[in-house]
Amino acid sequence: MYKVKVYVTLRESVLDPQGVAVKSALHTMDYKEVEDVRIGKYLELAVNETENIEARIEEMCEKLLANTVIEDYRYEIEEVVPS
Amino acid sequence: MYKVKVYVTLRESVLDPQGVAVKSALHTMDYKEVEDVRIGKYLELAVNETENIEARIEEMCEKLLANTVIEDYRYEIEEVVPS
Amino acid sequence: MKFAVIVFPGSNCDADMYHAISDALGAEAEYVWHHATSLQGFDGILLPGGFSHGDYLRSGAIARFAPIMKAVIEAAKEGKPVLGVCNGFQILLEAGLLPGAMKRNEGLKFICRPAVLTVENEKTMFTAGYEKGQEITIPVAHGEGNYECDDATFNELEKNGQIIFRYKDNINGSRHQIAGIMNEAGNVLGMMPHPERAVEALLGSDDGLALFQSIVRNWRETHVATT
Amino acid sequence: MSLLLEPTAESVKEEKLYLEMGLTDAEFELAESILGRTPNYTETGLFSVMWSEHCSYKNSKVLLRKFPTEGEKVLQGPGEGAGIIDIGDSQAVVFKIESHNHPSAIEPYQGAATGVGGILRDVFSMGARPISLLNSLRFGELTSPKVRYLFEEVVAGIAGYGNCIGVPTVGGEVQFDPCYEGNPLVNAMCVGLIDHKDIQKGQAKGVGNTVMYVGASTGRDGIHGATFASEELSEDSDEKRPAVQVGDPFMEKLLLEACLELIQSDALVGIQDMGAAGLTSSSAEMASKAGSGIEMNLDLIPQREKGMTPYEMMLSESQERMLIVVKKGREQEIKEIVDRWGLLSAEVGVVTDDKRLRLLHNGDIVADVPVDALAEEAPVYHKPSKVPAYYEEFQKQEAWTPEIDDPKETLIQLLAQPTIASKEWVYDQYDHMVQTNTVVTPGSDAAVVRIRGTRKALAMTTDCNSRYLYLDPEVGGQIAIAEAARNIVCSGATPLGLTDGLNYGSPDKPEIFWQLEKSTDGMSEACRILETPVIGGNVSLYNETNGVAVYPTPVIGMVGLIEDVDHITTQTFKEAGDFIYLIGD
Ligand SMILES: Nc1ncnc2c1ncn2[C@@H]1O[C@H](COP(=O)(O)OP(=O)(O)O)[C@@H](O)[C@H]1O
Repeated sequence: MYKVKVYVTLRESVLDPQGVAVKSALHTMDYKEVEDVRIGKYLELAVNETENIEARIEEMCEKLLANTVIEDYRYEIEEVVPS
Repeated sequence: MYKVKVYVTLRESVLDPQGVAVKSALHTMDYKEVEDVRIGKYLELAVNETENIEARIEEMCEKLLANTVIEDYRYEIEEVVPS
Repeated sequence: MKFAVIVFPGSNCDADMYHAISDALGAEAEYVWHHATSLQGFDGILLPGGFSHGDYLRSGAIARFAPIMKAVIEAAKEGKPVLGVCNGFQILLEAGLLPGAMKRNEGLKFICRPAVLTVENEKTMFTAGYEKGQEITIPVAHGEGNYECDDATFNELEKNGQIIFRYKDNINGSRHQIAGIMNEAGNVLGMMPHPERAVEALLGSDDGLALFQSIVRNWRETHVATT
Repeated sequence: MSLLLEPTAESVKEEKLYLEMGLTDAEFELAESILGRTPNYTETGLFSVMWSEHCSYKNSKVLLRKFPTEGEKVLQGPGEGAGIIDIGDSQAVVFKIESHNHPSAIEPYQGAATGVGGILRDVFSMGARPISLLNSLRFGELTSPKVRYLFEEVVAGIAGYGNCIGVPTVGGEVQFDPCYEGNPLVNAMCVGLIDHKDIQKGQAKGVGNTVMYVGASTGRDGIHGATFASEELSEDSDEKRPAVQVGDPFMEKLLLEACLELIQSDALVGIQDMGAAGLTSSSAEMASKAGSGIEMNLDLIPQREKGMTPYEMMLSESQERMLIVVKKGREQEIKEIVDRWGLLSAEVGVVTDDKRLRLLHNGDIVADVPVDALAEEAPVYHKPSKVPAYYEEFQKQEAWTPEIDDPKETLIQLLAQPTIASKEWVYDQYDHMVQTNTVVTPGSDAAVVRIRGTRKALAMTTDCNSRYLYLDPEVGGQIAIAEAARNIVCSGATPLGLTDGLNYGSPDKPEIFWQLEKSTDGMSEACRILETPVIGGNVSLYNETNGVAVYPTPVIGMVGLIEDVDHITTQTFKEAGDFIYLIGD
């Protein structure tokens, strides 16, 4: 069993309206120290034993989990040792 | 300058309709090894030098970034050394 | 009786609410900007639908920090009727005036259509004009109307008669088909369906009018009683 | 992130860099002779976007001239952001259709969403409050997963934008056909309501007046979008990906409310949306229409990213921005209104009398070009036209009459066709009721939106059967207009006029140009006979994938007036026992 964490973020030059709104809300709430906010997705996948897990996760990200036109992704694969 | 990463996820007891949909899409695409998908938010904050950064981030999460009725959060604070 | 229609940046059913009150109901309504800090002189508070702050992050999450919200909470404490519709309901949840939270619709899509609701509790200042179990048609238009709460909260809601409306068909995955709930004191109502869209037969239904009429009738009665 | 080093004027010319930007050799020479020198990189960029088909209509102008555009009630024909027709009581209806095909092919959600955002700005920059949205969509067959993805995302994008801003999406149409497989069509239409006294013009009048920038800041998104829209899609279109913009409907809602407040101020002189070709088209067109010039200091443009070059700023298609001209000395009043809505504003330039667009950056003049050359005097082509072989083949064939043995079975088969089947899956996702004026919701022939405070209502529809147009563009063009008019009339309304979205393949191919010619002939004739003037529209050419064009698809958006809400009729059978009549041939 693996636990896979996938982080999907907007590409650098892509506008992030959500991030802008959250930053301005934090400023109104007096957290003026916040310079910038970018909002992305965080996915946790529980994956069964499989061959080529890395390649398969990569494929899933490319095909479905991220929209590579505007998003970047990265992932971490952890093996879960059954206790 | 700090880089703060905030992860917001639905509580375990709460059904995640989006996660269910993504899992079933992955199955249709023949990634049958995927047992479970949970979808959350991933926020990156750039934060200026401030006192009690930890306490302040905690507050931001409690008040705004997560809805603690159905969501959990965790965060990592990294110091960014200007190069 | 004079209503305040609170306008947040991104509210878009504010005018609909205003017209429902002033044209269909024939009562007085005034817009109140989110920057205002007082609701003095208003007898009823309406939080309209829309996408306050774009619904970015979570619907209602940012709006609940608007300066006017302190006054809304004050008014709720004083026992004034407070009605939150759709985004207004989401704001009331985020502000903690009502229990629970909203998730995305089970089908993950925005849904806009007339929905059949059943009136679960007719003994409230909002629903006195309906009968128990009455089926009414009120449009819904939302992407995040999937009501969620834990068991303890649900049992409380049920026990106290705080569940006011249920969907006849579970259109969005809400727990126990909940479409609208009230606070324990009975003066704060949040509902996803839009009663202000159902006040003219020309537009398909006027089943929502009784809700507003109930508020006014209750206000008149209590007002006369206390003066 | 920034372009490393901008090429010099010499290398633009020597290395023919202008070709990549979409200018031909002859067009580049023309630009040279206009300037009397070789244009630099930024100036070449200005010419290339302004002379793209999307902005200049250089290939379609000769055809558009055929459309009847005048009528007793027409207050504004083609030329401004949107056309305007009088509906009495000092009110008027404003509408326009716009395509966003290529962006939607690359990023369907954002492409469709920003298409909606753009058409909304066209309407509210005229001073009108948008009261409804419609759309017209074309995809390949739903059996393809890629098509299903495009379809779902386009619909979600339209819903995402329209629902958030609170303008009801009340109608539209969807057609599925293999010819749209690689090149879907996404056309959005907006209808607005205006008081005559509020009608705005996108003009930079009054030498010395201040040019102001309002709305979202400028980023590197969508650079060269207008040129991109004027090229055909190919395998490597994916590499042009940075051209995709992201929409912010929340910002647009604030911009909408701010603009409708601004137009009430007599300090405002002119206003125009920064749409395709952003700052370039808005500044050049506003000056050209007013017979003036504009000098702009690009250092003052609100920028989202660091180190942007003049070229990038001028060609950026960041969304939710407006350029306005304000009476000198009255800037503060305008700024206060904009501030109240939480939006950015900046004084970025002045109106001049020399009919030039002059741009400053870091103290240097980085572009200096006659505005008319950019806006009015783009080259106009009359492309060769040729009857396609397929058409001659079809004409030789004998008419085919289908034989139906089992009418019930045939009917069921027909109804199962995605193009014919119920579109509830689509319009369920659109908020079609917000603003509480929608009397006839999607599902009937035309949508009907009442005008609050009057007995009147407006009927509106989008229509086009492109298969007819492919078989016979002239007759098909007539049919498209007639269908739209029938839908309007069936709702109880009198047609007022229409807007058209012309979606075709590459006009460089004589057979495609022929389709354009013939279909616009047919449309023009039908418009004349039905007395429905064309008050605006949009042209989207180069809708091809790997050399294969879509069917000729001139989408008709028509609006009609209902004098009394009691006259509204709907499509459904009302009661058992009622008689059913068939009218016509
Ligand atoms: N893309 C769309 N957006 C909104 N409404 C749509 C869309 N497509 C179809 N509709 C609505 O569905 C109904 C049926 O559409 P259609 O099948 O094209 O019928 P018709 O041939 O009568 O135009 C119409 O009311 C139309 O407005």
